[in-house]
Amino acid sequence: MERLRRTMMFVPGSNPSMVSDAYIYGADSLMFDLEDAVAINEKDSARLLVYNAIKTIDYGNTEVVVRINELHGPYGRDDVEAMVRAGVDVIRLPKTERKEDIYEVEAAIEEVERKIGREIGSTKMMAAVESPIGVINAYEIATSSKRLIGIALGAEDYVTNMKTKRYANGLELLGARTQIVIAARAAGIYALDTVYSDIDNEEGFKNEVELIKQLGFDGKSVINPRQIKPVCDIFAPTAEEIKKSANIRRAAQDAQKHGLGVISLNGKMIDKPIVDRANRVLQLATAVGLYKEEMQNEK
Amino acid sequence: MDYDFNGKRIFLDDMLERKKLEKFLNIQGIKLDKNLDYTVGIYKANELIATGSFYKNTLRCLAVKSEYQGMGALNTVVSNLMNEQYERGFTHIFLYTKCNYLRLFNDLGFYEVARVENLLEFMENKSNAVTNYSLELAKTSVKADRVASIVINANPYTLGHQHLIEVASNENDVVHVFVVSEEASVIPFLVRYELVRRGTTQFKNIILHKTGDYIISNATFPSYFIEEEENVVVVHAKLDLEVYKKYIVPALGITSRYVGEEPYCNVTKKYNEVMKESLENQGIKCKTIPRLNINGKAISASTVRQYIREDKVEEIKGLVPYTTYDYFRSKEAEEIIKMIKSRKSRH
Amino acid sequence: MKNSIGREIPDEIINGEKIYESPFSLNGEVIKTAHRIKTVKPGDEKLLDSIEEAIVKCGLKDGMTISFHHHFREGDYILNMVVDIIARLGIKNLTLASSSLSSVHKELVKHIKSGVISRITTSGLRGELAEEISKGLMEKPVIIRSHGGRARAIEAGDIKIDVAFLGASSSDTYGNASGSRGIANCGSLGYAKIDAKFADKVVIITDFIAPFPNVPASISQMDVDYVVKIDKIGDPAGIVSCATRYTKNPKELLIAEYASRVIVESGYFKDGFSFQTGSGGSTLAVSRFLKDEMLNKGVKANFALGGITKPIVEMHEEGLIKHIFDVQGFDLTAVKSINENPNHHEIDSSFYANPHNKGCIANKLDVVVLSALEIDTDFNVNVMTGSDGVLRGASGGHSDTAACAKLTVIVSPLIRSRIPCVVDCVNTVITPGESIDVLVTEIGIAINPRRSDLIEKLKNINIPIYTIQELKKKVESIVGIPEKIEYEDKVVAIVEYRDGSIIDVVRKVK
Amino acid sequence: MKIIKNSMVGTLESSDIQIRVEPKDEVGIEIQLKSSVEKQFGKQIKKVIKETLESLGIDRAFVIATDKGALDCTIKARVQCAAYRAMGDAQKINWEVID
Repeated sequence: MERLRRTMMFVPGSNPSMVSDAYIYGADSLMFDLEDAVAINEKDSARLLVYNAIKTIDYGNTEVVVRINELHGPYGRDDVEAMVRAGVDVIRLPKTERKEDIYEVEAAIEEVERKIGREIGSTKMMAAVESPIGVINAYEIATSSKRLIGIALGAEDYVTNMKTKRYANGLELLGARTQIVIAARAAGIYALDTVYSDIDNEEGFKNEVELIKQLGFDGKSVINPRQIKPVCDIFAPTAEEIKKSANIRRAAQDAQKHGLGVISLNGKMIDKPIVDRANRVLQLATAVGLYKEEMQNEK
Repeated sequence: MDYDFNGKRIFLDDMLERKKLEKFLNIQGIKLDKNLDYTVGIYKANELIATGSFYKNTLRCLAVKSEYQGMGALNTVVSNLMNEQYERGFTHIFLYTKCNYLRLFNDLGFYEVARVENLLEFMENKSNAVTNYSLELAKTSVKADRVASIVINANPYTLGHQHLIEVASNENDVVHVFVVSEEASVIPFLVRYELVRRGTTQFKNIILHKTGDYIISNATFPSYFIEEEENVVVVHAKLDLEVYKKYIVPALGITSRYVGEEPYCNVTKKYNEVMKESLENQGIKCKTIPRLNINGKAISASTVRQYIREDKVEEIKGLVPYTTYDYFRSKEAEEIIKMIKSRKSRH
Repeated sequence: MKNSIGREIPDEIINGEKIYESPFSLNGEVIKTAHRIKTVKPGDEKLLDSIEEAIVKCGLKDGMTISFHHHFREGDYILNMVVDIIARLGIKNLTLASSSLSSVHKELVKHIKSGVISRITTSGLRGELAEEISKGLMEKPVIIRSHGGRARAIEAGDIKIDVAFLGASSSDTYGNASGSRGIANCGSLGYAKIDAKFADKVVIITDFIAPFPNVPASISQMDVDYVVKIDKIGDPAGIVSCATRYTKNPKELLIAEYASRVIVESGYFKDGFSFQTGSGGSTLAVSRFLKDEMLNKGVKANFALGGITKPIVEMHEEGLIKHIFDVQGFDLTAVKSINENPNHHEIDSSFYANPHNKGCIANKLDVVVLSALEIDTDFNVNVMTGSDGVLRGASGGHSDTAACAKLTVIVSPLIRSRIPCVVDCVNTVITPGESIDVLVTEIGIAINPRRSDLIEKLKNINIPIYTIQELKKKVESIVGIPEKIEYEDKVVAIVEYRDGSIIDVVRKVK
Repeated sequence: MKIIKNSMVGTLESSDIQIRVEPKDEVGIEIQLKSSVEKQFGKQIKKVIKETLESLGIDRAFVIATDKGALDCTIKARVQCAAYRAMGDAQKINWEVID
């Protein structure tokens, strides 16, 4: 089954308490930040902290992502070296503008993978687009590497570049968000939305999550554990959807069991995208405890 | 740190911020110090919940809003300040706090040096550092009945200083002379120290020291180096003398301290007043030696600097020992003379 | 000798007393004691000029027992003040039977050293006093009693109070005293009421004299010998403890949310249920989550019990809780409510949790949520000593409510900084594991295997379920295995179970 | 590998450890530890500090550690970083050694 990426929680890489605890809140992915959240004079200590944590702490099924500093600065190469050695799942590039940015980091990753004998290609990547040119190039970026699992919007820099700011209704981001979702869907990778920093504004946060779900995003970046539950709740399917999807799955299993080439339900033919969609709905439902396979079958 | 806390530097030249901080501290019963190099605030959303500052290598004005105490905000403040201290090259760090917070700061790796009862707790970030200093000092100790001590800045060394040392030397078996090593004077410590050394070779019973961190330093007596209100000067003086009585006196077996009469500088005058009371309470004699007069005028280092500033190096001849005079005539003094000319501070 | 849960109790400590067997093994017939009083005639005056005069008039002598309550918590001025005066009067060798003691009472250290106080019984010990006692300050061990256990001991005569010095927020000159209507208000005087009923002499100390009659009164004139007015009974800021702030700590919230889900799924969550939640970060937050669930599912509670906090009052005022039984109010909202809401009832500690009366209210409790410093693989809970073995907690109503409630939920983080909270063997047992049903931590829950019914009910809950051994292994894999705390033989405190039997002892830390 | 100057890494916040490393003339690693969990983990913390320094080839150092319940991996990270800082700016981290 494919991984859920409803929530990616940003965790400052310089804070040991958060780095070691963050997995308990049920985020689908954790993103340890070596970039913006870390002061210049703590770049070295944060890198070592995250390195040792990833090597030691059992993060279970949670996906571990690290946002590195840009490769051409004084810290990026060390970040790549340390994180690949530590065995990180995904390296996230900040401020990606064109496919060459991906190529360079990919080469740096591969060099370390070779050096330490880690399977080439096992370190995944994701790209954060934070500028107008990045948005324009979203598709080229999304298709630049097999390692890419997703593409994300970083809105703070983007709105500054666009000579605007963030508004409650999110209109200023509509173009970028649409472009990114389309690029991700075309490339067959995940689309992740930007953070919402006013953690005490639950209403505003929920509205934004509703919006990005409607646009087709897979998930949202969060900066506080308190934001995780609202996202999961909003992404959770309705009882109606779950029931329908469960029946589609049953029909599909039934067809397989009896060696039927065509799946049908209530007289309608069911093709693969519909089965995929049903599986995804059930996966989302399972994750929030709304669905358990044996439970459904018992009834 | 909590997910909801964040630390931000506060710039005190922003008067609005300064007022806010002053108010915050006053509620906790703390006065905002006049001289601070750096201040940090810990905020929860936009609410200030904790703060701390430092001047040179001393942390001060540390406070946590009462309803947030015991939640680790102070740890964040002290961590932030220590980080900034290391960035600025200070690794031996001191702090001032209220007496009842000893244990709190103990848990943060600070240890008591001395206290001014009910007023001030003085701590440092290394256990036993002051004791080790005192043990080192004790190695220079000479057993005798009459052991005098003198602390001078010697900026530069004059006949007045020499007179003071001479009187002490005549009246005692041993005299420990401490030259202030804090670099807050226009003449660098090494030069001041060297001039004292050259000008005291005639006295056979004196031992020269530098004052270091524990005597008249930025940490123990900051008001000597910066302008402060009188009540603050008194507290600082008391602190300096507490440290002196607790660690210097026993290490060297000191029985008396000599000071020159102070006609000009109010801070020194106040210090001497406090000293008399503080030391004599503990049975240490405190002798004030009248200033040496030349042509009806008391000799002072500032007069000497004034002459130098006015390019009248010849005029200092009658005010300083020949060793000091020779130095200022020599080539090696050129740099320093330039510096004296360019500065018009108290020291 | 070892008691039924395997705790070694030295013979000289047992000394004829009973050792713990099971929660209700000593429930049978008991005899209550009465007290000796001096009657008051018409025209007699009770208002005295000073505490000193009250001490003298009460005839306090060497070897007697004095008592105080802890409703003023960290803001209490009275205990230190009274003991200082007693010391000045040269009275020695007293037993201090306070309902609890906190950090503010560190002044007692000097009075113990000088022999003014030679014995202590209390629910809690914190701060410097606790540390000194742990280091062996006292010759006689302190006796730790639960709130219900203290009420039992007083009624049974195990604690015979000669003089009770009871602070009150307001009182009239004839001794009708209250925790409200004064300057420093604490609300319920639940723990003081029992002292007033059973002490030979009762002195009310207040800083606010109300006009006669000061009613409704927590303590009645018929139980009061003297009234003393002083300048200040306490610091209002310290009285309203900050432990009741609503937490935003995500870990505490997560634990609270899990706990409320456990309660909802347990089968006890239905219309007319009753519950108690404490005042700590997670336990307090449970109330909030429960409230949402009650609103969602249209469930209302019959009563809430215990130390009362703002969320409970709010639920009461919104009609979600019918009655509040309040033995102790933790915040200003609770203090205000007890005066204004007719169904917010002030109760004493015997009504609250005494196992040896004809039925305490805790007996009617469905659900209680409690915290823990440590819990072991037998589910025994420690709320008294830190993981370093030093006294720093309170027995409180922990073992009382845990024994009585149909569902006892312990909320605790798995780790506090590096200290594991799930361990092989707790340093001190306050509540035996057989009273505990579910442990809720931030990574999942563990259900006591004795409760197979709950295991069945909770099997579909969307929270990871572990055995408690698994949780212990998990925590060890994160923090490592802590060194065992080394103790000396000397016993510094005896932990009495609510029925008077000895459940554990606290030894001097090496 | 030689410690040539004073350095500090880490904070006094919960679950962290502040490590200060200073040069020392005589052979040996001297550790001054203050920990909120000293009784339970004091020996272990010192062991991790010592082993981490030794694995970097450092045989003389004075370490002042103020611990607030840090996990071993945090202690290791802080010590590694403090050691590299104390060896001077030019000292680039050798990941082979750390790994």
